[in-house]
Amino acid sequence: MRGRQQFSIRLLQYLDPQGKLDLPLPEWTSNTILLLAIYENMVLARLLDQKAIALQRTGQMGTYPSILGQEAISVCIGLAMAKHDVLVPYYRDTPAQIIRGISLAEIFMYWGGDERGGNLNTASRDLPTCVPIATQLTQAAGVAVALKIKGEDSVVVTTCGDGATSKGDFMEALNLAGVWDLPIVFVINNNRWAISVPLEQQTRAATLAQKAIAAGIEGIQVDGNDPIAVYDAIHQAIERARKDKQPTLIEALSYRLSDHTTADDASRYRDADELKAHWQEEPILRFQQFLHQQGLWNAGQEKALQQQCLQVVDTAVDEYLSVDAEPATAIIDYLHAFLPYTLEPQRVGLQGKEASALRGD
Amino acid sequence: MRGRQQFSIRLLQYLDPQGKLDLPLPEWTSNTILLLAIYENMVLARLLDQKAIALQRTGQMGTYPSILGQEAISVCIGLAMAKHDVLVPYYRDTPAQIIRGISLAEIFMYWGGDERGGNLNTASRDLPTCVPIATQLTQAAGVAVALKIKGEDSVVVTTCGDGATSKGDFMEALNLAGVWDLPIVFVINNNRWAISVPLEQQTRAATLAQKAIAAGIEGIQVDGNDPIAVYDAIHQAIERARKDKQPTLIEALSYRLSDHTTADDASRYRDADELKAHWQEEPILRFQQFLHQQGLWNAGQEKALQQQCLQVVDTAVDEYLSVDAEPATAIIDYLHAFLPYTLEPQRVGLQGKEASALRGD
Amino acid sequence: MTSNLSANDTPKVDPLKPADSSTATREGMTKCVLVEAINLALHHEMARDPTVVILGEDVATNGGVFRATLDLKQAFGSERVLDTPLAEGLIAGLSVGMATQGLKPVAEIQFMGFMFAALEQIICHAARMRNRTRGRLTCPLVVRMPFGGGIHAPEHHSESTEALLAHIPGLRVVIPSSATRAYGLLLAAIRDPDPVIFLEPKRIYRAQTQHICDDGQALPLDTCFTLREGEDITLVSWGALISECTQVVDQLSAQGIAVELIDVATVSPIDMNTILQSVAKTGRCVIAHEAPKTGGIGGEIAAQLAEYALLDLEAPVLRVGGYDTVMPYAKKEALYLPSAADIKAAIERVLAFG
Amino acid sequence: MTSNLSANDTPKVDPLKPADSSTATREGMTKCVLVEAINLALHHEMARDPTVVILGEDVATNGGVFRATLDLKQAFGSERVLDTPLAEGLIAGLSVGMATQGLKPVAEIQFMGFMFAALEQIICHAARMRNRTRGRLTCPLVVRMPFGGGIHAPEHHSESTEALLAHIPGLRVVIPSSATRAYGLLLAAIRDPDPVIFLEPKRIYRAQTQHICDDGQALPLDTCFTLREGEDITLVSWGALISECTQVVDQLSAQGIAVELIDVATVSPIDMNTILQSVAKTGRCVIAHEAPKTGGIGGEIAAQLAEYALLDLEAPVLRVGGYDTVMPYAKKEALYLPSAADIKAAIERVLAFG
Ligand SMILES: Cc1ncc(C[n+]2csc(CCOP(=O)(O)OP(=O)(O)O)c2C)c(N)n1
Ligand SMILES: Cc1ncc(C[n+]2csc(CCOP(=O)(O)OP(=O)(O)O)c2C)c(N)n1
Ligand SMILES: [Mg+2]
Ligand SMILES: [Mg+2]
Repeated sequence: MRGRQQFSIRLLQYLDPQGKLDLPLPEWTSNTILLLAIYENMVLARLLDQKAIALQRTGQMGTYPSILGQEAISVCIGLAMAKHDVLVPYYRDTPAQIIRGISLAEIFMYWGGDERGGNLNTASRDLPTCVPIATQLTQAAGVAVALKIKGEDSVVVTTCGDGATSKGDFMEALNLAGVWDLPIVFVINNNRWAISVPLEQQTRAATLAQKAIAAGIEGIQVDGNDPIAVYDAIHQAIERARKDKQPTLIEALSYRLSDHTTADDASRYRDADELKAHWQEEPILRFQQFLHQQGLWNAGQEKALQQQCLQVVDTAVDEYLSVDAEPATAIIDYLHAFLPYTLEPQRVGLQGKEASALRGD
Repeated sequence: MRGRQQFSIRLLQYLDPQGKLDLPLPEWTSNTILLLAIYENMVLARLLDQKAIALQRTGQMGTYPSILGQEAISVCIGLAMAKHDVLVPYYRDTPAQIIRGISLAEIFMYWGGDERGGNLNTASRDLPTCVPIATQLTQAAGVAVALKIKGEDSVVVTTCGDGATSKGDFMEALNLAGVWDLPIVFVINNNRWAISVPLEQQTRAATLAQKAIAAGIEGIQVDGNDPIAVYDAIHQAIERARKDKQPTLIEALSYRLSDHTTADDASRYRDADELKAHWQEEPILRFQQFLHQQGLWNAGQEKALQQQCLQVVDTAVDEYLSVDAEPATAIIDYLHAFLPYTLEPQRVGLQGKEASALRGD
Repeated sequence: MTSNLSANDTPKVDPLKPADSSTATREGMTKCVLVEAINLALHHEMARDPTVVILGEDVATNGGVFRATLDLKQAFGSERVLDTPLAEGLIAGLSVGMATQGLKPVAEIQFMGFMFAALEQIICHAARMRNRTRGRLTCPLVVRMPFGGGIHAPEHHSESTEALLAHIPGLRVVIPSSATRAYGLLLAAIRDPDPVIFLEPKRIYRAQTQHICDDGQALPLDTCFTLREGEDITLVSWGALISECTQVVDQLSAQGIAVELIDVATVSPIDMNTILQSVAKTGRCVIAHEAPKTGGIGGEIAAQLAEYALLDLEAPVLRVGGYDTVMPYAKKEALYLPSAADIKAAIERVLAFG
Repeated sequence: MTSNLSANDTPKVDPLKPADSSTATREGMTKCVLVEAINLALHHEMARDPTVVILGEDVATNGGVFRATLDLKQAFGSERVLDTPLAEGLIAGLSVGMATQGLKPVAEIQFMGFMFAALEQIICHAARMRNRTRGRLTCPLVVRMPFGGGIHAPEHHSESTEALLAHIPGLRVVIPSSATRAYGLLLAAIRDPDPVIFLEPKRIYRAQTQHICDDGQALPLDTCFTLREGEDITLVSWGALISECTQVVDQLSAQGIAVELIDVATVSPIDMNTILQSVAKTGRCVIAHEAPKTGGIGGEIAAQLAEYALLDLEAPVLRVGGYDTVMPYAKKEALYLPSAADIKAAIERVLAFG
């Protein structure tokens, strides 16, 4: 009864910050449609992001969390998942949600303070955006349990931020995924900040991926601004989950180039030089350079894409801004399948209040 | 930006199950008084345990959690700590509490359903027994923060069971201890069961010590039935905490030879052979054999010790059984430093109820 | 005058909630105490509905520390009866996730005193999933928890904090007070398409045997049960205290005082119509619960009386509750818990008024 | 008739709680909005008492997402102003541990909607440590949380769940409704030797400027503040709604109706004497709060009126509360929150009664 257990965590990167290859490309990259889809979705995500911020600044949208600089992670999740898989997102997963069929207008509605933005009826059984940090992770484990019990070959992909890894639920979910052999992929969007708290104040662990060791599951770090590495890792983890019913923790290293949300001012706590340095590593330019180098992209395509995306976004904005208000009774109507009779008088009272609903707008 | 992080966890054992030496003895073992103190306290703990169960079986005590077979861990904690250190125990730490000056009668009172058993006024600032699993661990971190802020060179020792490592608080406390460089030692009493749930259903991690890796702190496994290994590891961890303000996680491998508590019947879920096998590894006989081999112990000493311990326990039982009932108003008197005036009528009502207090006895 | 309802104390069924037309056939009567009735209901529903899944600490191999889930693992396998790691937040989060995907998790929190780590999931997610997704995803889960004092258990094992849950929109909170009602209400809770907290008065887990017909008939939720009819005063309670209340009603009945005894049963939402109708008749009301009096559910009921029945009230509404202090340990718990004498004294004070 | 209290709305001080005899000298008046008054009190108390320590998410470098802890790190160093990792249960557990060792932690939970993970520590430990150790260890901590709706924030940022905390024996729950009271009550909360939950109505964080004398004078806890005296009806409220209530009182005053406006301030324990005395005078009462009406603290107050003031009541006690549903998102929050018109309508109904 003596000895020593060994563990290790590796870091995966294919493209360096200039879009140059560090490693030979994995086989799946011969699918150029996929490569272009990654790029196009990142561009769409960024334009959507800019628009959401503009809407917020002009009073047409609520507090909004930008994903500037972290597009690769969520885009690759969206593209690597099968339609019948289940996404359990956090609040910086708009790109994946769009790929999974959720309309941009719904996303605007959610952040615009309209519950119908959480209906996501095109997303059949994906969970909605989750605000209370880390609480989505044990739910995701529950989804995975359900898929397993039902004998499906679907898997769950769930995400969280670096700050979320400090909250107990994170570890509870990871631990369960290990001991119950769940078909689930956990992706940490490590953007190095949790509002004003930098990663160094969140944990002393050298990597967040090593938290997997505590649960006895596989953990890996990837360069989260390198779409090849991100897609590769997620794709493999999804395959492991599907075939071997084994969980994986992926730490995707990225950086929050924006403020935490539109309600935040990062210049209060964050060094301008640090921000500047990280602009050199952001995924969209990097991937554009790579595609150029591979002869898969040119300026004309870029221009067309930008125009197309802008149009998609503008159409969504129109839809968002012109949608009819929900009736006042909606605040009660979805509480239960069967309204308790005790709530009927309140519902009746609301019908009269229809007009004053506008007070808050 | 590539590479691989390496981690390892080692297991420490000096005495094999027959009390034979596996490794050369560490230097501190030349302190024979300490060696004998370890033994004597283990024997006292076991006799106390037997008595508590007997009291419960005869209706003179409430539900009680036995520590049968796990005495080495808590005894070594008690002996390795300095008086001015702070113990934040869980409910199987009676032996450490006794060493730290808490009277046996108080311990009986606590499990007998009398709040005065949590007063522990001899324990100055140790925290009381903690029932909600794992909640003591973040409190222990808070105690360590306080010691650090106050500039003391005291350290905190806190404990939990193997089941407790699945609860989020466990990881939250570990993570904080790492990132804030706290003078704290976490000891897991891994008795392989959490009521009816065996360790294999609690986690897939090969060791519980490796949970330290998730927090970026030092973790080590020890044979928890080998008092030399346990004391050695705790002693060193306390020194690290004191000198370097560095936390350690110690997983002490032991076995719950008893039912979970007097309210439990382990034969419902646990194999008799497994239990039998673990009786071969229990710490008291093992250590007795070691002391014999070292020429430090003989049958006469054993007999005297048994008698002395029995007497201590019996005296405590007498004290426990003869203590006056607390006045009825005590259920309100310790709620606040200053009783809100709204509670005064309730307090007055209680004075009248003095007699009926006996109803529940 | 006091009159008993029918033997198995089934109330008039709420027209809003027609009795479930289960396909199970009548299988004769079973003698059950309350906790066995819960076990019977779980067996029934797991057999009837393959989406029902049990999870919690010690629920599978051990059958639950109170044996509420006895033999379910043997009957339905370890895929549908799951011993979880020790983490209440996890149990609740898993249940939410499972419920959104078409399963019906019935989770056990071993004691109500350990529910706090589960509240974030229950309050922020279970209670909101239907509303948040405008009906796309739902959370048909049940969280069972033994609660209340009186079994001489250690710290944290004896609290009654139902008022915390009852204040949360989107949750139903149900408390049976007999084996029969435990069986029927638990079936209803599992079949309800929304989250239901099912609080089990462990003090009376084995107090009384009833004959139960395991026919899968659910009792209605959102409905008070009038256990005794009477014209002189209304006594409102729930859970284990119904035993003391029944004693008191019997004692007073012998003295010619007719107490109408109402078991609230679903403490959220509360069927106030039944209570208001009763008070309209009796003009007097006492409410009894184990939880600390201040901020307890008794306050909500009394407040609604003050709002909707002021002119009916011939006397102040008295509440008999626990003291506003931490639940004492075993030696003093009887002192803390409202007794039959306390309830009787309150009734007598109210009757003597004016 | 309506009469104002003194300009800085300090009430008659409760004799049970003599004003704190701080050694700080008068330093002139500072113009403050509510959140600045909180910041001022924190600065004052950290300077006065070296055992006060601030902890929470984003409280140090960033000064809190609402700037309540602005510049404290600069003034008192990073050992006494601590940015914690992201875990509310941890923040609460740390605070309990620190408090038992002679520190006075003032923890911030960023929004009340994220308090649930902290409840296990607050309810099972903070509220019980003194009782559990029969006075040996104590828990003099403060947990500050912004709460309530009206700032168009995302989901989970606008709830009012004070009733959950108010039902827990051993906790004090305090809610200021002006800058002056925020300053004085926060000082009192920090100086209190027991745990205090301090809920900050964020909708009025910057609503109104008051002149505050930073003299370290605490206001009494466990005491209602009578903000307007009047004989016709008693209006009871707390937190941000006090603004709407004040508007209504002024409107009605112009119509010759004298409303007595009571700010409960400490919602647990509630100073019912002040409320009962007022209702004894006015015979009528309306209670207004943002939380869902059912199971809210308004129910407890109304219940006590039904118990102790039944004969004084000339009309039913009406409660104006939020709907019994999940707090809606920004677009509908104004619909959810009680408005001045709602409060006025309730008062008019009560006045019209009988
Ligand atoms: C339980 C909980 N606590 C606090 C918050 C407030 N809050 C929102 S985002 C955030 C930081 C999250 O950081 P991280 O997990 O790194 O994600 P990021 O926003 O950086 O993507 C905090 C503290 C919350 N939403 N939920
Ligand atoms: C939060 C919480 N959940 C559940 C329980 C009930 N309970 C008491 S002990 C126990 C098992 C603990 O197992 P472990 O941590 O291994 O400690 P051991 O008792 O084996 O020493 C459980 C589930 C509790 N006390 N607290
Ligand atoms: Mg982050
Ligand atoms: Mg164990």
